[in-house]
Amino acid sequence: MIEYVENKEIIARRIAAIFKTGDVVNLGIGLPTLVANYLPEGVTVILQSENGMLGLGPAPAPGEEDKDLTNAGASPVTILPGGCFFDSATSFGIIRGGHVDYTALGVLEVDQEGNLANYKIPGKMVPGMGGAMDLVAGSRVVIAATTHFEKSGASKLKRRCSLPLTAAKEVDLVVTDVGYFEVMGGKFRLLEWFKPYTPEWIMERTDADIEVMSTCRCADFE
Amino acid sequence: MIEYVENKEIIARRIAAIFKTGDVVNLGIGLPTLVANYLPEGVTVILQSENGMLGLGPAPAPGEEDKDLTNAGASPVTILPGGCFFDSATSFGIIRGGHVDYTALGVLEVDQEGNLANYKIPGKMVPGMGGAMDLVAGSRVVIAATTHFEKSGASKLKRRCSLPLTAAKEVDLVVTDVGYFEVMGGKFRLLEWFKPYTPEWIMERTDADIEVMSTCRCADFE
Amino acid sequence: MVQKPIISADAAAAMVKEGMTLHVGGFLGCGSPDAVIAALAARGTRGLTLVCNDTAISDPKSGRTTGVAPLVARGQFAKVIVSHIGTNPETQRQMNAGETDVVLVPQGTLAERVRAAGSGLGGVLTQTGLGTEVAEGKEKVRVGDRVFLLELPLPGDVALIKARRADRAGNLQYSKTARNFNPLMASACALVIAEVEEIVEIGQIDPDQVHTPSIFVDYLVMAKGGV
Amino acid sequence: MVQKPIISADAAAAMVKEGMTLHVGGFLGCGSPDAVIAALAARGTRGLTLVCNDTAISDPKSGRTTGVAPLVARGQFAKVIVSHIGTNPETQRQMNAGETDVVLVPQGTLAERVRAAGSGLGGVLTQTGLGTEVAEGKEKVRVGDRVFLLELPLPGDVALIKARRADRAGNLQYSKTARNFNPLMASACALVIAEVEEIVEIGQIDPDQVHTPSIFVDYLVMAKGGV
Repeated sequence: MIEYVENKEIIARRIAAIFKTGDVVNLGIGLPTLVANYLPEGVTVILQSENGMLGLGPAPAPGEEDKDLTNAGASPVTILPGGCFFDSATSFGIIRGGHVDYTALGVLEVDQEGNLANYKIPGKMVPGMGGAMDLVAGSRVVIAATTHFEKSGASKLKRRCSLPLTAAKEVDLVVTDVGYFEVMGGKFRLLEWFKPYTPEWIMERTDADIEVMSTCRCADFE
Repeated sequence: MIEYVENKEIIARRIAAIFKTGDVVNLGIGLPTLVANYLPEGVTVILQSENGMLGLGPAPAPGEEDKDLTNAGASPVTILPGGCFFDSATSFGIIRGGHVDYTALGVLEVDQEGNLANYKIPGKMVPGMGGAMDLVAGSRVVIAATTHFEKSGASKLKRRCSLPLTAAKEVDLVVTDVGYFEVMGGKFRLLEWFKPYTPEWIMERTDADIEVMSTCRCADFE
Repeated sequence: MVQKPIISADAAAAMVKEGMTLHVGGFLGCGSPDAVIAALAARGTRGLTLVCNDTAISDPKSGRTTGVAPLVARGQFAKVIVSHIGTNPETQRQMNAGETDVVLVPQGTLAERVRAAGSGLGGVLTQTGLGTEVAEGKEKVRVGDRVFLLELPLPGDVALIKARRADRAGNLQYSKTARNFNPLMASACALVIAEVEEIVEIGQIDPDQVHTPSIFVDYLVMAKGGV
Repeated sequence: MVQKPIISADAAAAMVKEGMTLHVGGFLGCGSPDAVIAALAARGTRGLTLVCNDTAISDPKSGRTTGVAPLVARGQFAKVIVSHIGTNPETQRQMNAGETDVVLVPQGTLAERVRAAGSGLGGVLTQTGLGTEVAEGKEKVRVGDRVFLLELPLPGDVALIKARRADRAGNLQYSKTARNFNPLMASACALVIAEVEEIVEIGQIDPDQVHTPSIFVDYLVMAKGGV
């Protein structure tokens, strides 16, 4: 009997392994931000922050914060050499114009059509979409980063999103803490399962169509 | 008997007297460029050049030309203190967005509806509109600057333009070497006549509807 | 070059009249004109429509606010047009209570709509928001085999912006991510008030390095602690 | 930060293939990538579509040319999409002889169409050109009581641009009015080659003062006489 244990680190590590040197990447607030900590040695990606910078660096040392230098979540950050700043129209020109290779962002629900809901729970929580709608519509590859299950035990991968959508049919990849999926042909195609889970275990507990690819393999992050 | 003598200086001087301090002005290539030489003492206007600058200054001294600093006619120019440079999208954002108070430009024909033709004589000369269409459509006030007559003796102020239009119904003021007109209500309204001409003389020789305003006065540039 | 008047934060705030549409720079408070906002909060001018990236941060526990949050707290906005209200629970409360009309706009669309207002465009076509609530009631335009949303300009009466540095003519330079929506807001409003940390003489800013040209700026206000 | 390859003008010109759409920066030759243009003229690649402000200057008396004029002289363009050909009589001759297809676009509309291509917009609405030949055959969109022309994006295969300075990552700074269309062209093409007068180390350009971010630039070429 396999027991599910939420594990955000695995999600961040698997996403980090997707990128190659030179990729321009936008990491959403929350879970996706962790991805920056797991970029493989020798891989240099360029992080974009939609509030107006390229070359996003790590958080500053305590006392070194600059009131004029924050990320899209208002946290103090730094800029790496070779980075630059620009206004919001340019920032979203970069995003909408397809100049961002990957965007990784958190989800409330993601479905097998590639629909994504992450900005609103009617009557309960309406934070607003911020830059998410543009990022999902504009980035070359959209990665949904999410724990596989809600606290209630329901899977966040759905047949059909029930919450208001952030974007329709734009999600390309889904990385959870049990596996790595590609969204194609109206299905979640399982590319990797993460130890100790199995494809059967994942399919049983996910209320969506999952196809296990012939090339599907087990990835061990222990 | 009054004889017509072409006089570009009068046109430039009359236009220069229209502006007040702080106005943002674009002067077209050719005749309108002369306007800069006649700005009254104490009036500080800000000249915009559509190739990407504000604060256009006079031509540089011989030998002081900068290959990277030209006006929209490719002539070497200078920049005044407090001026700045920007790209073509910003330049036309300024123009189209109504941030240019006055544009003065040359004409082939201008008519009593405010139509302007200055970019094309089919089968003969097709230089292209450059920035003229945006300038005429976008500027707050459009001043047509032209000698009153062609070499042939025909007036350049028409009932109806016969050449392809640069813009429809956008001309506000017309300054020629015989008078100063406002275009309104489908007529040229004569605001000033220039010595030695008279309103009667102007109306006789101009194939268009001209209304002499009750406030119309004689201006003497001798 | 013409010099721009340097006025007090309160004189600036007095130019904002009841019912006006107010564009405010800043991103969750980073790059906000805090002195003018404080003066406007003190005046209490009401019935305003806000165009801003967000309603900034209001922390109910610590009482800490950033950006336009003091204006939200005093109920000075009848309507807010923003991309994000998630860090200001008071905006959410006012929305749920029907006290404030909240219009959520995708951030990139908001930027283009403000830019369109400033640059004389009648609208722009974007795919952002297609298939979502954002598309409801909006005109769709087909170009070839693709469908786009028509998004319309968002002009304003007064822009309150924040820059690092101005020269006396009003040319502006911003600092780092405090730039964000500030240059856009400056282009889209009838009256533009720039709060700055430093005012230098004309000629001291490299003309290749001006972020907002002087002609967009009507008044300068010194930020608190500025020089 | 990733460094960008520094290649010869000829290697850059070799990336431009027959039939491609080529966006070239410069305004009547001011801010044109002259070394790459000379190399492309030497190669003689034909059937190109040009997107540029103008076809630059060609003086039949002195033989002096600027900007893209050498490419025009060799008949390398099947089509040019520009705002102005008045200073290049050879373009007019080719147009009248039916050798080159000339599409005239208002300068501000050209700028927005290139920008739209670079920033993922499906088009923009403008009043420029209404009631003129420019409006013929184009879709009109009514917004409220105003009518606008729908102008569509102009993307390209290769952009040849010119900057004053690059760092090794490809961040660019332009000089004075040599900026013009260069930043726009850089945003709108699949491949971007920047000719520069100076290449400095990464970190030597102030990140607040970058005109074109490095991610838009694929290759760097040294201008003749550059350092």
